[in-house]
Amino acid sequence: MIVDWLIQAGLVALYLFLAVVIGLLFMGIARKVTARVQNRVGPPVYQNFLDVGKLLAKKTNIKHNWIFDFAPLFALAGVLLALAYLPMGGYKMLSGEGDLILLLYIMAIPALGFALGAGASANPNAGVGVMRALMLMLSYEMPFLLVLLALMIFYNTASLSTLLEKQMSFAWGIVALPISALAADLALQGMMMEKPFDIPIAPHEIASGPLVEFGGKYLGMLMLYSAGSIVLETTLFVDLFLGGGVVLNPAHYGIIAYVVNYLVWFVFIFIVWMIAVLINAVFPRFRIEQAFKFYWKWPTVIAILGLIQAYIMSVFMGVVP
Amino acid sequence: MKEFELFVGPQHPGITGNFMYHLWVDGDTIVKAEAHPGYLHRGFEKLMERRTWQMNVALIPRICVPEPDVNEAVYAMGVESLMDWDIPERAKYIRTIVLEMARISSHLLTIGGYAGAIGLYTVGQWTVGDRDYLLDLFEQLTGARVYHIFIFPGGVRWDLPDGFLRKLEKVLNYLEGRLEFYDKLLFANEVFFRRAPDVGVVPKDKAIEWGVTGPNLRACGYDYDVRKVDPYAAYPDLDFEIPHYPKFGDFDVLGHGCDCYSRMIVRRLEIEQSIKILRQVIKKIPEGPHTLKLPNPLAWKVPAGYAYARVESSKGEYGYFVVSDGGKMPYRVHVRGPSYTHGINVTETIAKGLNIADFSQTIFSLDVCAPDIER
Amino acid sequence: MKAEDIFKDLELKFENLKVKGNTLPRYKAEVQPDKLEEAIIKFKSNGFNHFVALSCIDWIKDEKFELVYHLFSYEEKEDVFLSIFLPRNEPKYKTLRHLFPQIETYEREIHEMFGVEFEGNDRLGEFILEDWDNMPPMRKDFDTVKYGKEKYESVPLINEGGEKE
Amino acid sequence: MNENPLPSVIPDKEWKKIQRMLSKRSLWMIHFCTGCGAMEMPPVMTSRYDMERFGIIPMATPRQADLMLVTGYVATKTLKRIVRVYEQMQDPKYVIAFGSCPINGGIYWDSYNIIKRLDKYIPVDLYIAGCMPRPEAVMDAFLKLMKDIDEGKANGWMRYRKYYDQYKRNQMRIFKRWDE
Repeated sequence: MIVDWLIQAGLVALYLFLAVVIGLLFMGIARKVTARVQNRVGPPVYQNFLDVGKLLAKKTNIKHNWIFDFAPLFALAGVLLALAYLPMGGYKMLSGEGDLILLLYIMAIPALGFALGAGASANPNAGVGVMRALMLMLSYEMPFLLVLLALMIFYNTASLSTLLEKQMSFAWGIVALPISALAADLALQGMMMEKPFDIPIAPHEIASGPLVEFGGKYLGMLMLYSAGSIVLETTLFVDLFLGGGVVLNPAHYGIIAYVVNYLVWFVFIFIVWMIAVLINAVFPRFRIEQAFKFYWKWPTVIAILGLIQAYIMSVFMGVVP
Repeated sequence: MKEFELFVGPQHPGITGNFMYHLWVDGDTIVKAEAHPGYLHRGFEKLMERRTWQMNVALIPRICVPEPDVNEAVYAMGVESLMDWDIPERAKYIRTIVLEMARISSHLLTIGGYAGAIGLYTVGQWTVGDRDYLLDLFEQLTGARVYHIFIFPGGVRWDLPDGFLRKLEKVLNYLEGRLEFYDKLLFANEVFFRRAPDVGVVPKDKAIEWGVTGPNLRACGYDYDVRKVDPYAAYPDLDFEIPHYPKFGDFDVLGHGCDCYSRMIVRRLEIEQSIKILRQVIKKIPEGPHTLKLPNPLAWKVPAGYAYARVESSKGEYGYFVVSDGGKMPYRVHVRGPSYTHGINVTETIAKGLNIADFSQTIFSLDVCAPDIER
Repeated sequence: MKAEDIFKDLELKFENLKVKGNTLPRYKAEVQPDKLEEAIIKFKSNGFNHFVALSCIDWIKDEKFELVYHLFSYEEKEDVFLSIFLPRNEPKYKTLRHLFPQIETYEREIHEMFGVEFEGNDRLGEFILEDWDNMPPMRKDFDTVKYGKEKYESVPLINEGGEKE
Repeated sequence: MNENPLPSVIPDKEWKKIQRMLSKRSLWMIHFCTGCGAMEMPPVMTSRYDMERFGIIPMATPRQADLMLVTGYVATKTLKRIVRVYEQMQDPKYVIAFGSCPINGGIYWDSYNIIKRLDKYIPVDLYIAGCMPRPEAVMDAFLKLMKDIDEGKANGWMRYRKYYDQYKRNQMRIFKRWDE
């Protein structure tokens, strides 16, 4: 019993650790790819590991208040918790009925922690940045909620693990509900704060916004947080629309299935990330109210169309996965 | 809601150089802006009074760092006016080459900086990388990348090196090809269309009165250009157009002029015109001496009097008011930089009511060059 | 309206400045300080609506400051320089910033660099310099080398206890 | 006289070496254009010379930066901001003075508004001579600084702590007021 529990705990720790490592690697790859787009050589792909190491080794000579000290930990812990709810390559750490809805709330925790710390620093740039970040969250959640609704209606479940199973047995979300997938990808760009939606951290406007007062160890922790959230957000898309990368059923193939699924999942999140990075490289950024208008217009319309499609397919055409 | 204060600069990515704006912000809207120059003040006008007429040639390029050559040209023209010198034709053409190359390189830098201000770093990387080809040409011509000290009262320092014009032609062809890439990425970008038009508007009827010059004035719909209005160097012999709102050729006319969009499109079109000018110069450049026979440099005395010379820099009208009392050193030189009005008065006025997200792109599109404000 | 005609109307004597390089004519005239505002308004209403610059010259031998107001007309394509002389021991003039807004900035600079007082301009004060503790630096009797030596070169090096410099 | 001057090379524990190895490979530069040398920074940052190859990227705020480039002459008004930015940076931090002007005033040797020697006011780890230094010289300086960090020679931030009162005294001879 205890051994099982320990193995379980070890696996969870391993998966979370790997997620953060993959996130840092992805950040490095993004820098390299962006550099190639910009006619440059770019840093080595492991650059971000060095950066995090350096930041964590730096001395800290800032002192604001305990909320400020606490915020990076809060953000990092929040993102790890959210990651634990997401199946990575079909491996479920925490799960339960209705965790799709729960996840939405958990995903807000790190952002809130981040906002709390930035607000505690009392820097006006950070304040503006936090305001923008919350506004942006409000914008992309509208289409995203509609997409989730479409999925829940079509697959008739609010549990992520059931969703994965049904996607494996029936069809992946991107095949069944392509319109919703498009809307979700648009929302994902804002969720990851890539251009044209990197409004909260715009360096030319508000000197990197909420990050403005964070330095040294704080920034190192926040970098780990953003590495985790890259994996979190890409995995969310992969889990919802690409079957979580599950190609082999673990019930039949056992450990091999986990390894293969993990690799497939890795390839999928890499593709989703690369799409975001390439869009990021060739777009300027919106103003916040333009982003808001954009999200409540096009992605919302697309998401509603996707919802109608899901409704027609499941209710009138009787397609039941 | 209570107002808060925001400091843009001197340490801030959204500022062109070492300069500061103090903003009072209500929500997202700027209610008051105040410019604080002086971080780059070196006392040029004082230092020039302590140096001989010739020594100053080495000092003045440092007044405007992104485009130093206009300083040399305008100073040389001021001294020539007082000395009553007619410079040789070939020198005029060589000056034109230098000035137009400087204009292209400065515009490339501005376009890159502007693209960075709205978040498109790729264009900045490309333009600044391509600008280096021009700097290489400058290096071949003058021996330096940034401060060339090449245009001299009486002509230019030396003649064109062998093969320079051929190389220039090559670089021009390359740049012309690259312009398409900038067009695709920035000037045809949907987000740019949404962000730039009708932002940072200088009222058209006030523009001249406020002292707006150069591309910023042309973006308001006037076709005034010192190269046409008060021609100098070889410009009277050359055929070129003055791009201005709303004559944007292949580009869409969005907004109502005088805004960030028009200013950037005007700059983009001016690069094309500069390439055209340089091609004509390559064909037309006459043979002959590159400089007058200069008097003994130790005993240069400039007759007493006042003179004003102006050229069109990439930022606007650049002028020197030169006063001599007949001595070996200038009695007084007053530099009229275009950014002096753009950076302080115009920005302070048009910033009111601007969104803070648009402040940076406004000052980048006005092409405020901090060192020529405070000198 | 051509500048020559305006000068005639205002009964001002003018001289032509020498021009090489550029081509447009430049006229310079000396105006009585109390007549200047009227003259600028006259020029402004006749097309000279581009205020180019305001320069100050310190004629230390004559004990005078010369202020040169420089106007340009895009229609007539002529430059006009109107200059006034102020006594050097008590340089005082009224502000003209209501005519052209950028005059305000020039006045602030001239106030700081030459010590000329402009009545009515409430933004005079610290502008380009900071913590300045001497006479206005652009005056001819200000010795920049001496000031630099006294202020900057007298600052001692950091004594790190090791080898002496 | 100080009894025990700082040794030029600090003997260290193993983890310090790791820290130095990391910090030399990831120098984040503060985005602060202090003088005309800032003109050669865009070429260094962009596609031709590309300093990101060495992990050097410009950062928007002093809190996040390790490296300050004082690019060119320093006017008295800028010096105050440089000191403030420098004090906001987190240890360990490094300063490169760029061009002739921070060494001895350069072409502005007789100006009334230029402080002539920068290292009287803040510690400088490395000077690049020239007006202006070419981008190659800047890249070379970066590599030299990395070597110095690796060998523990770039300890300007320690000197600033140790001789803080002297630095402060010199700074206050230039500034009339600090709290503004």
